[in-house]
Formats: sequence, structure tokens, C-alpha cells
Amino acid sequence: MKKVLGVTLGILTAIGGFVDIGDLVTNALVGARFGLHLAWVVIVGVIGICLYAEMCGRVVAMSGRPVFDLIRERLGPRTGLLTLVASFLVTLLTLIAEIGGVALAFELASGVNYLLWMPLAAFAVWLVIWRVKFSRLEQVFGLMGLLLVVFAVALFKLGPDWGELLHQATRPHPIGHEDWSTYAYFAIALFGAAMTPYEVFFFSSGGVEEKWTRRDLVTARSNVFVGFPLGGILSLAIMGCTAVLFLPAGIQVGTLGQVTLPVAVALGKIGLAIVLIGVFAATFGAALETALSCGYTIAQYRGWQWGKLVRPREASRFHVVMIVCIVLAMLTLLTSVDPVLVTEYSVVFAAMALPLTYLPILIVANDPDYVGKETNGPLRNAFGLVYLALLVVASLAAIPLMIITKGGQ
Amino acid sequence: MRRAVAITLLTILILSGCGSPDQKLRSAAAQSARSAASEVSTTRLAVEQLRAQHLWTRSAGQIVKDAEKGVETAASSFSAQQPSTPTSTRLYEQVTKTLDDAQTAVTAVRIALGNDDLAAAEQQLPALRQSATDLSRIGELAQ
Amino acid sequence: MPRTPDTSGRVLHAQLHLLDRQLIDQADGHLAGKIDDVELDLDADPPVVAALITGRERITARRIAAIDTAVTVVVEDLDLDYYDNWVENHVIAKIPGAGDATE
Amino acid sequence: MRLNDLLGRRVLDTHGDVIGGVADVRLVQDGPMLVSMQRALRVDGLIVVENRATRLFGYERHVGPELLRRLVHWRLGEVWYLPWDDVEDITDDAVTTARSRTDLHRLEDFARY
Repeated sequence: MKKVLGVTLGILTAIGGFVDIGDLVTNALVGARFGLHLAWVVIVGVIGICLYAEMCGRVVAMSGRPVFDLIRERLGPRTGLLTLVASFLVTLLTLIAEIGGVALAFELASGVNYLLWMPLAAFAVWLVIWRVKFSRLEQVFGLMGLLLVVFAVALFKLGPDWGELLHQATRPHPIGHEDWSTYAYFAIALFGAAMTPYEVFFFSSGGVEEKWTRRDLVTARSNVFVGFPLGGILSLAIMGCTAVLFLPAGIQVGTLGQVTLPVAVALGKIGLAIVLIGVFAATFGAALETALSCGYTIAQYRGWQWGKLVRPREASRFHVVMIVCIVLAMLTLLTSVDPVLVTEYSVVFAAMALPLTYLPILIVANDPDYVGKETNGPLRNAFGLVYLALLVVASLAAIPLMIITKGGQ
Repeated sequence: MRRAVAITLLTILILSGCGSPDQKLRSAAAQSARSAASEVSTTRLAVEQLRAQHLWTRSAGQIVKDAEKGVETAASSFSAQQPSTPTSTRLYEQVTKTLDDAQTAVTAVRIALGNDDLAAAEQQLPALRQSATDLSRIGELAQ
Repeated sequence: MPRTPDTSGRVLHAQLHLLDRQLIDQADGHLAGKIDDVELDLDADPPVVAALITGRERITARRIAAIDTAVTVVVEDLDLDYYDNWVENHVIAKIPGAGDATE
Repeated sequence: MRLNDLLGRRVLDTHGDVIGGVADVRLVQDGPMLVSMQRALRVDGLIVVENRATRLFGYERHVGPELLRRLVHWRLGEVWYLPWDDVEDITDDAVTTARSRTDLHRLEDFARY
């Protein structure tokens, strides 16, 4: 019984933890501009993250080694350093966006400028990392993030023409004033938002923090194979809401207020309250995850003591990295750069850093030294290779498309 | 001789790839109009939802504040254009006026919401709808 | 068919199994850096691995306790935590709650 | 000698021709007894690859997605195993062997572990 509870809790946490500012903004933006004509990318992205997160979970459960250990071991110090710099910068950019997101949620609820909320949000992120136990932090914000289910409720309440939505979803091509270059650009953005590298850093390091062993494989797999797809459905619901409400009205999404507006339209003030709490939980939880991931990647590359399972003073360099990152995020936001814009770019840069992150995972998930008999079967490897090819294509196409479309305009 | 010069000029113009100045302006107008239309419709939606008591005044105020900034950006990016033919000058003036109207309406709503004056905000609804229609029409001028 | 190499002992590859692996302190299980290089004594008979290098420290081969997905070593008097201790004493220890377990 | 200096070093055969570069060092744990009651890691030989890339990703052991392994091997060219007894000399820029290129053993021909 206790076990079932644990598994359920893990799944719920995974659903809530899946959606972050990147998913919120990108899905809403794409829904408003392309309807559901890009929905397939979310599905492709979710399958990809399931595939690779499962490999990470297996490697952690069988060997106790988190992802960045593998990256340095298999790619060596030089290529490893390149991967570190790329994925660290993307994660830092995401942290900036998440802290900005928390502040924007407060701005919407209070009408007080987000720049005033931001230092408070940053401090709260640090305090929680400093003082709160890992499992608690994961559960509280994961469960609160579940409130974003309100997007799915709102979609039903808006009473869309389901046939029309299905029609859009099954026709993968640009519409209206969009052309193939913006279509491809936002496909990469959605892909990057779903497969963003910090998810595997956090997932695998979290496995070490919670001392996973072979027995926890079931938990790890159920989190991945049930939790993530349900999180993906949440993403699609967000896209559906803006597709129904904004696409016909010619409204483009550029602010967090617009992201939450469909819920208010469908469910009124209560809906708005729920969605704002959900957005706060999702972005705050993701801010914790990205701040921790900044520390995890550097500490694991250098071999420093890391993790929240020891007292802060025993992992001093790990904590210093996180403090520096949070301060950097705060300073960046103080230049009054638009957090939503930072989000839009962060997901595209994420797509660029993906191949080097995922290659070592695929290699090690086949290595009996790490996973014993639990190596990848031929089917997993075939999928793994297809996704690796997709990641390489997305990574190479990201910058040229960013230039051609002027950042998706 | 003259003909050769004309042909050369035309070739350069075509090769340079930016099309005629008229076309360039039309495309800039369409783009600015589309993003302004988006902000105007957002404002309209916010006011309607406020009237239906689906939004808090604070949140609606924030949404409209952001929309106002968006319209300003669209208007100022278009006003930086350089019309060089009589046709473009006419278009330029017309689009600038439509963008100005949009800006006025959105600003009026922002001020009304700032004063907690829902009635004044609702009065702008017809203007917002009209403005969105006009902008959408300009938005169809080019890709 | 060529002669099969002598495989009476466990076979490892220096680059694959040692280089860039995580070091673990046997005493408390703490992470203690990466193996940045391996020192080979090729003049000995037979030639052997003489030491593991991490940062500026040299860990002689007799301190190696186990080689797995990470390498466990007997640290004792080696100062592998020099920088971590410096940061701890100058920064982290000054923040309230640094020595407490999380709740 | 440091491993990082040895990896990537040119390997010359008995005629002085370059046959490749050092990619890894095979160790066998059957050396002299150490204080910690463990045997020392004895250097058993060198893994030499034709195209001098230093990263094998562990693929000499026949693991990994088949396609990826083939791709890596295709880049590496031939992979040979040079037992320590056949290593004649190690200088600052090259490893020399008494064998000639034609009678080198391919790593694949040795028993896997």
C-alpha cells in the first residue's frame, strides 16, 4: 500500500513538474499562431524525453552515477567541458526565465510591478534550496503544479469544435501569414521545451539524492512513462486553449497575462486564482530544479561533493555555484529584460545543446559495466538513434532558422 | 542609352530582392498592424471579461498595461519607415492614423482601469472593435 | 589464432575505466574529485599503474580500495578537500544554517 | 609516465612507418601485491587505432547500439592490440614496435572479457 502511494505520488509530481515557464509560454504562443498544426511536435518531444529519462533513471538505479558523470567519462574533459558550458548556460537562461515567471505571476495577482517581486522570488528560491529537504521540495511544488490541470478543464469549458481541433492536429503545415521557416523554428522551440537538458540532469541527480537502487526501477519507470505523458497532455491543453480563443481573434501571445487569460474566460475569477497558483508552483518548482541543475552540472563535471543529502557546509562549492547563479539571474532580470522573451530564446538554445547531452546517456545505457543486464534492447536503441538524429538536425537548424525568421517574427 | 540605364536600374532593384519601396512599406504596415491588432483584441477581451466579472481589476489592468506597451512598439516601429512615392505616402499616413487610433483607445482603457472606472473602459469597446477590424484589414496587405 | 592475452586477473582499460572517473573517499563516502590523469610506471617490472592524479594531488596505487563505476580511495592524510574547505570556511559557514541538516 | 601524454601518441612499426596512435592502455589486475591486499594494475599492452582518434567510447568491447558502434569504428579505421612485450621503445613523440604492420593482431581477434 505504501508502495502504491509512493508510486502515485511520484507520478503526480512528475506531471506537475513537467510543465515550466518554457512549456507555458511556448505552447500558448504556438497555439495562438499555428492552432494545433504543431501539436505533433509535443508528442514527439514527450516520447523523446520519456525514452532518455528512462535510460537515465536506469543508469542511476543500477550504478548510482548521474548524467554529468557519464558525460565527462565518455566524452572526456574537453568535449565534456564544451557540453558543460553549453548546457550550463542554457540552464542558467532557464533559471532567469523561471524566476522572472514567478515574479510575473505575482505581478498579475497583485498589479505590483514584477521587478519588485523578483528579488523576493530569488531569495525564496535560495532559502528553499538551503533549508528544505529534497523529497519535500519536489513533492510540494510538483503537487501544486498539478493545479495547471485547470487548462484542460478550461479547454472543455470553452466548448471547442473538437472535429476542427483534430483537423488541425492532423495537418502539419503552416497557416495564415506563417511560412515554413517560422513553422520549423517553432517546431524546434517546442521540441527544446519538451526535452530541455535540465530535466535529465535534475531527474538523474534526484535519483542519487533519493538513493535509488535496483528496487526503485519501477518507481522511476512509472514516473517517466505515466507522469511525463500526462504532463505532455497538459502542454497540449494549454496549446488548445489559445488555439480556440486567440487564433480566430488574431491575438498573439507575448505576456504571461495572455497565457492565463483563456482560463479566466472559461472559468472566471476562481479559474484565474487557480491558474495563477499553478503557474507560481510550476515556475517556482522549475526555478528550484534549474538552480540545483546549475550546481549539479558543474559539481559533477569537477567531481565535487554535491547534493542536498549532505549538510550545506559539506558541499560548499556546490552551494556557492547555486548562490552565484541565483544572483546572476537576479542581476540579469534587473536590466528589465522581458522574462517571456528570455523564455522564448532559452527553449531554442536548449535544442542546440541537446545532442551532446543525450549521446553519452545512450552509450552508457548499453554498457553492462553500468547497468548490468538491464541494457537497452534493440527497440530502445532504434528509437534512441532516431531521436539522436532528430536532435542533431534540430541543433544544427536552430541558429540559421533563428536568423532567417528574426527570432520567430 | 536611357533604356539601358532603366533596365539596369530595374535589374538592380529586382536583384536587391527587397522589391519596390511600395511593397516594402506595405509589408512593414501589415506586420505592425497585425501585432497592434493582437494587442487591441487582447484589451477588448480583457474589458469584456472584466464586465462579465471573470477577471480582477488588478489583473485586467496589468494585461492592458502590457497591451499598451505592445501597441506603442508596433506604432513606433512603423513610424520609422520612409515612404518615398506618392502611393506609399498615402499608405503611410493612413496606417499611422489607424495605429494612432488604436493607441488612443487602448490608453483610454488603461487610464479608466487605473481609476477603477469600468464604465469608461466599457465605452471604449466599440472603438476597440472598430480599430481591430481596421488593423486586420491592413494586416492582409502583405504576407 | 593469436595468443589470448593473459586474463588471470581482472581486465581494465586505463582510459575507459580510470580516466575522468569519480573519486570517492572510503572513510565517509564523500565525493573527492575526478581522476584527471593516471601515472604509469613503465620502467618497473612488470610495468604498473603507479598513481592516480586529481588536481594537484597524487594518489598512490596502494590507496585504491575499489574500482567500480566510481573509484574508492583511502584518503587519510591527503588534502583532497583543500578548495572545498576554503570555500566552506570563508563563505558557506558564515551563512546561518550551514551546518544543519535540511528539513 | 602520464596516461594523457601516452594517449594519442604515434605508433611506428619496425620499418619506421606510422601505423596509428595509442587509444587506450589495457591493464590486468595481477601485478605485485600491494599493501592494501590488492594486486597492482599491470600494463598488459596498448590499443592502437589507425586514425589516431583517442576516443573509443568503450566500443572495442562490442557494446552499444550497433549503428553507433559501426560509425565510431568506421572513423577509427583498424584497431590493433599491441602486447607490452612487442613494445620496443617509447620516446617523446612515438611508440615503436618490433613488429611490422602486416603481423599486428586486430583487437577483435582477442577474447572479449
